[in-house]
Amino acid sequence: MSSTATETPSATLPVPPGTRLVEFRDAIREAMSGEMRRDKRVFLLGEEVGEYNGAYKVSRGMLEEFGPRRIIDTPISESGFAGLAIGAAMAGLRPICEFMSWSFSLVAADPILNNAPKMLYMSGGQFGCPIVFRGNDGAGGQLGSTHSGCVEGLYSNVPGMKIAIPSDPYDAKGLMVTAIRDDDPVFFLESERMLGNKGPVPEEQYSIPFGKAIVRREGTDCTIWSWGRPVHFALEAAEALAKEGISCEVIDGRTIRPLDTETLFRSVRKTNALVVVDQSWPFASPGAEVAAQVAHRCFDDLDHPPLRVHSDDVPTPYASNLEQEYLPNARKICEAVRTATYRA
Amino acid sequence: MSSTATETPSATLPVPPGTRLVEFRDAIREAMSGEMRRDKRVFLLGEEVGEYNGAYKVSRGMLEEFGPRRIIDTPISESGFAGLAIGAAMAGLRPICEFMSWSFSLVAADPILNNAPKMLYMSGGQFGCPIVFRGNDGAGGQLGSTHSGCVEGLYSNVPGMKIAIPSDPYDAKGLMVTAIRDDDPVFFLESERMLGNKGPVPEEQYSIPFGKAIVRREGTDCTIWSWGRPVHFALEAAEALAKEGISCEVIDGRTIRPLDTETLFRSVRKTNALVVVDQSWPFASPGAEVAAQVAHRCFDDLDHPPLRVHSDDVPTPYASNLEQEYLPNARKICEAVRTATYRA
Amino acid sequence: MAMATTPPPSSSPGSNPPSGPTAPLAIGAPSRKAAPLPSEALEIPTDRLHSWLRMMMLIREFELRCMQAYQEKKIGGFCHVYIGQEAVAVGCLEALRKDDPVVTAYRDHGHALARGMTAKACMAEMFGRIDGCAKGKGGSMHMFDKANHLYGGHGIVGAQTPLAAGLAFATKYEDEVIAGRKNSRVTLGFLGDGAVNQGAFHEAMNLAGLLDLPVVFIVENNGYSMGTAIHRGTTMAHRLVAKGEANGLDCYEIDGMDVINVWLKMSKVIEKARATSRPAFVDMKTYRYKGHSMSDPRKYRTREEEEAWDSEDPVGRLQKHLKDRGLLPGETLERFESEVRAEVREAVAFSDASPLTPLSELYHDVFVERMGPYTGTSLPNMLTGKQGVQP
Amino acid sequence: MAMATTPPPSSSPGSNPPSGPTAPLAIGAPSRKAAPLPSEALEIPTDRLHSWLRMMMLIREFELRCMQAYQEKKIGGFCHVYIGQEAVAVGCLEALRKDDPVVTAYRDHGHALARGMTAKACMAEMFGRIDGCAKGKGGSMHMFDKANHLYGGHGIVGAQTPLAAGLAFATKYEDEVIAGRKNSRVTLGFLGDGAVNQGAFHEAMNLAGLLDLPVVFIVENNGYSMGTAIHRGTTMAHRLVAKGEANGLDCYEIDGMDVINVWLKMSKVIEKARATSRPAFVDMKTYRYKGHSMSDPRKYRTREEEEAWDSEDPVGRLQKHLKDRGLLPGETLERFESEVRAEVREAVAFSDASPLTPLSELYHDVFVERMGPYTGTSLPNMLTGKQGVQP
Ligand SMILES: Cc1ncc(C[n+]2csc(CCOP(=O)(O)OP(=O)(O)O)c2C)c(N)n1
Ligand SMILES: Cc1ncc(C[n+]2csc(CCOP(=O)(O)OP(=O)(O)O)c2C)c(N)n1
Ligand SMILES: [Mg+2]
Ligand SMILES: [Mg+2]
Repeated sequence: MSSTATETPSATLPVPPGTRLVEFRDAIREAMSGEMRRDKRVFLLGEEVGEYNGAYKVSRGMLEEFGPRRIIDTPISESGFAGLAIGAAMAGLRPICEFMSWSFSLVAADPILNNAPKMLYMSGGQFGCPIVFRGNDGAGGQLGSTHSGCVEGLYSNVPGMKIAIPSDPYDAKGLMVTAIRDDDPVFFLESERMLGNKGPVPEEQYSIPFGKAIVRREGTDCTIWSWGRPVHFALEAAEALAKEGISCEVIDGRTIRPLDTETLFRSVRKTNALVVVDQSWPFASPGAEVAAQVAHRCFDDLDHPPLRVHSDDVPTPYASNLEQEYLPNARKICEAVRTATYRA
Repeated sequence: MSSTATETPSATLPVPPGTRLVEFRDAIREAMSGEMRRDKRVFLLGEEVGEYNGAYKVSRGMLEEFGPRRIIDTPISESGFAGLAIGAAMAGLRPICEFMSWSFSLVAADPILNNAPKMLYMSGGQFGCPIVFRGNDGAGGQLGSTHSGCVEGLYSNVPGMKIAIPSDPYDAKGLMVTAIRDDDPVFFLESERMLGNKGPVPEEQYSIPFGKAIVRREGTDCTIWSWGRPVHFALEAAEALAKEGISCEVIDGRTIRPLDTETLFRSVRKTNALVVVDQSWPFASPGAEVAAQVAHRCFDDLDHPPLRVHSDDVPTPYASNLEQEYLPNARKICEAVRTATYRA
Repeated sequence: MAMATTPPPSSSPGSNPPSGPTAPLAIGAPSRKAAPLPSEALEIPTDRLHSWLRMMMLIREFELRCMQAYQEKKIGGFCHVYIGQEAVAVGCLEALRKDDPVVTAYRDHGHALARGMTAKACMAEMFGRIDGCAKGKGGSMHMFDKANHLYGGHGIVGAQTPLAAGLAFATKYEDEVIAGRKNSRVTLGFLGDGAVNQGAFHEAMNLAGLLDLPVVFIVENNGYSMGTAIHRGTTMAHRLVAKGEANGLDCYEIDGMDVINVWLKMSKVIEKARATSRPAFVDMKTYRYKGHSMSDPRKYRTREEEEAWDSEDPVGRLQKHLKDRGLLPGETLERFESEVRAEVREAVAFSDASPLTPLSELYHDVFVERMGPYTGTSLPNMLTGKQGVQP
Repeated sequence: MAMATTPPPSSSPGSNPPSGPTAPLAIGAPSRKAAPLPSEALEIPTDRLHSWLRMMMLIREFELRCMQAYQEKKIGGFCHVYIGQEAVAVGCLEALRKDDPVVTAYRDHGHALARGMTAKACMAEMFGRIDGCAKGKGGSMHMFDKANHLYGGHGIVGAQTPLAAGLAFATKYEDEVIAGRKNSRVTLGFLGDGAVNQGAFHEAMNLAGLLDLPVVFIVENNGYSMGTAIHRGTTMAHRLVAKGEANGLDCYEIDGMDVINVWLKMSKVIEKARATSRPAFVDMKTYRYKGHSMSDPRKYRTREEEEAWDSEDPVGRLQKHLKDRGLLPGETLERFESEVRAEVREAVAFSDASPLTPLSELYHDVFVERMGPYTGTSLPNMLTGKQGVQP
């Protein structure tokens, strides 16, 4: 069963009574468990995913249901177990490889960037890598400089893989189902900050196509493009800006690669202004890519150049006040939108 | 001794007779050896840098001059020896850490990205990392998918370090001197394809400041911004375009971080058009950053949106014809400039 | 044409059962038989033993207050306390000279305090205040103290081990290559048992072996990495020294619950490394009494196991040792208790009162050359690398 | 309170001299004493021995022509020939079943041919032609052959070792979890001695040990990684099996210059791994007769050393063995010689004639779902992930 963008309940719509509400973490698990029931080739490996039920409890109960042959606790050897998962994928299995945090995937950068996404190409089409790498991405929990990476800023430069980054439980489930069924490597970015968020999620398995953005709020004055957690900051900003008489169209890209430029350009051609909100560092980021592409393809439609809101271009600080200021937030988005719409 | 941009002999200027011509690889070595003579804290480590004289002969003769305590052959343990070098830098030494190829630095991504550039910050200013990581970067020698990475596409997203990428022997020496004297981590990207190039290089040590681009060719119709090896493709294109009556201003950024936006914006405000030539993959690349920043800051000066020429968005192929087509080249640059100047 | 067959011990160590339900695999009770301390123990001056006891009590009290402050949300992020392992940091660092470099993992408060950081600087760091050792920018996992030669506190498992090799390389290089005298310093690199599974550690050991680096890798083997009992994540868990032997290192197993034992043994290990400039590997047996971090219900081990380790409490053991020898009068112990309580209470009060780290700090310490003040804009104002310049 | 001291052997292995000039450190002459082959050797059918000899001769001839083609610039990039190591690939792969997975490093032509890839497909790959095993997109370092269960040819040193563990995981999983029968396949993971220094390999061994994976790691110990003699880059180089023992693997040292010996020993190693589903580590002693790649003058070793190894030539040794037993009449040898010469000559002619890989291939095989034809523009036309769509 597949769902189109328009069927998706938007984060801002009121939830009808009796709707099944599910936590973000549980939505991910429903997708994984559902696929594991359907396809024995699917298995989950990573640190503490089994007996401990997952560092963030995403895989809670899965060991019990699927046993230790399919829910595999690994040692702290990201390079080793990511490589193991890639080998298994080459041989036809469909691993879900959890990084407790994507920040830790840096020790596995070689297998996940220089190996999995190139395998099909350098083998001349012989060996694909149907694998999902997933885990917590991004800052916000005061985890400090080494644990707060937004790897999309680094990794999205690499061809040969796809990057999904859901902003709500519904998308988390639907995109994860798509990720697991996809024949290519998928990087699936979760935000630990959102794992407790609840939202309507159908019980059955459904898939959301990659490369199809969703309009979270319609508007006419400025397009705000985002992915993942900052979509909520964008909606918060749009709400505030509405009171000032600025109408924002908030779009959730859902995947970074592929990038839904069709929806992006269509919206910008309507609003004539763009603010892109990207939680990664600014330099050479997905946000820069969106701004550059819009500048290129919508040049004559723009009343103001595309603006970008990012995390600040510094390592992530620990102190809460610094970290909150470091992150993209509604205040910064409002400032950017006012500038973009000449209401500053 | 320090040299300003205007003193620098341009790649296109005729070389006066009697000029000291030096190979790119030797220019790098002169910088390293000169600094090692001046400062005993400087040492070189990496695979095959000593007895083998370097895989690409950059360090030829250095073992003989400095001995095995300062020219250190390491095992194939990039993560280990990069981390070792970082520890040594924290303790006050000034390591030059060679990656035989930057592609191999992926196995050391954690120390070089998640550790060195953040050390100063997360120690609250106590421990800096005066370290130079250097090696061969980029494709062109038919080395295939895993050995042809342009790491600037990935790494430039990260704050806390600087990236230098020389295009000729003169800059190679001057930028390397600056890199070694810099108190922060510097990523120094060499192109194996250019190591045999000769150019005028003064015998004495001189330094070229980071963040100062150099105009390689003046022009009025379109700015071509590039770094490293593709600067030569840009000059080749400019030469060809001149015959068509299109006058290009070719600028060599010299460093990617810091980015000399002053020179960049000044040129674009004059030419009203920009083509950025970046050897990395397109998505979320330094080229995207330049295009996005120019679109933002020079919006009203632009007659055409910034265009980008990159390596194609696919893994690097082995076959020579595919690889040549994959890379940015003069033909692609000419096409982009013609489009940007409405002569297509 | 020799065929050296080395079959693993019949119950292959650490190999998971190929199928079936996973029974909780506990690391079990402490295997140590209480061996009598050697006579050298009696030669340690009483005030020295007292200072160790006081330091261990300080760490214990500090960590208990950390847990409380974490509940009160004064401390954020991840917070890993050192309770149960105090004898390791204290015994090891007491065996070290002041200018010997030290580097450790994220469970680092004990090392910081034992190395000389004040409880105030350590606590204020976790409170995210300007008076923290890293101005509140590092947090619990990143305790750095240049004056005391503490090179962090590192959050990525295993990442500090190549740094340890590098620190040893640097001190040796400084002495032998720059100053032209014999190497004089030894580096201690602490890591958890879980970090043994990171490839970087094996690379670090190999490098240390090849380059004759005076570094001692101390595996604080508390039997668990998060919820993973060591034999579930590490082969040869019953003889961890095999990992060091595979790199030709000097290898030792040391009971890390007895500070006197740790100090005696580590003094020899360290002085041997200093004299020979050869690396060493220590399997330091210890136990973490609390959860991995603040959110760990410890379901992966039994209450019986935890209780069996209670009697090993390093603080209690030293107290008993001193009492048995008549060296700890009731009033001395009480004084220590009230002193450390006061010291930690003051550290908390100090941290409460210390100003929040100002937002201007957000943009400092990115480069040694400062990047200019925080400009209050979200636009990428750092990208030019110039002093606060906005194009 | 045991203190297990394991001092390294007095001349600490692999540790560089702390100072002074570096004398060329050679790995020395082969240490093997020509031990008589066991009687089992006599039971191997002659046609089997002949087929091994022919395959080794084919590889030798193939590699010589590669070197020539490289000089003629028909082959580009890096090219690493297998001359001297033929007995390893042939002996190991002959001991394997057809559906057992194999993965190796970049010195992979020998493995590809021994595994059943045609000389044509292998040579055309290096010529960058559409008829290459990977359509000319992989090159010398990336020989893949799905039909023959060859999972590459991998360029990053050590990176193939976790893949090997993964392949073993997959076959076992397929058998035991999906099909519900006992594991039936064994994976061979080849690596160079230099790859032993990559952390990833230690992680792979540990994982294989923990998960009981039927994988045999074969270290093709040719004594050098590029110009680095093994003891300059690897601790415990005199007893490399220590690296495997540290992970509880079954460990073996095997003379890799004698194909009969390799086959006999490896048959047992592989069948044990198949039966027990336990990983193994093999220190396979061999020698690389040529330079590391095409541009290596081999200054790091002496002519005497090279000559001492000449007599070990695996091709010559098998020929001598057969001749001694009267099993290799002159005309048979001549036939083999002319056959392999013809086969390789044809491979070259075939590759010369094979069309250059068309530019349209540039955009294929990026994703399983094709991304549409090459559009001839340099603009980022792939970024939308759609079928050749240009917005
Ligand atoms: C590379 C990496 N992977 C995973 C983590 C998450 N993590 C933090 S601590 C830890 C357990 C480490 O256990 P151990 O090394 O035994 O130290 P202990 O907590 O017992 O002191 C894990 C998995 C990390 N910080 N870094
Ligand atoms: C991670 C990494 N670092 C460095 C290299 C460059 N390199 C290619 S082969 C090689 C030597 C490997 O030696 P060994 O493993 O003994 O294999 P052999 O060449 O002897 O077959 C090196 C350093 C690489 N390919 N990958
Ligand atoms: Mg532990
Ligand atoms: Mg070798």
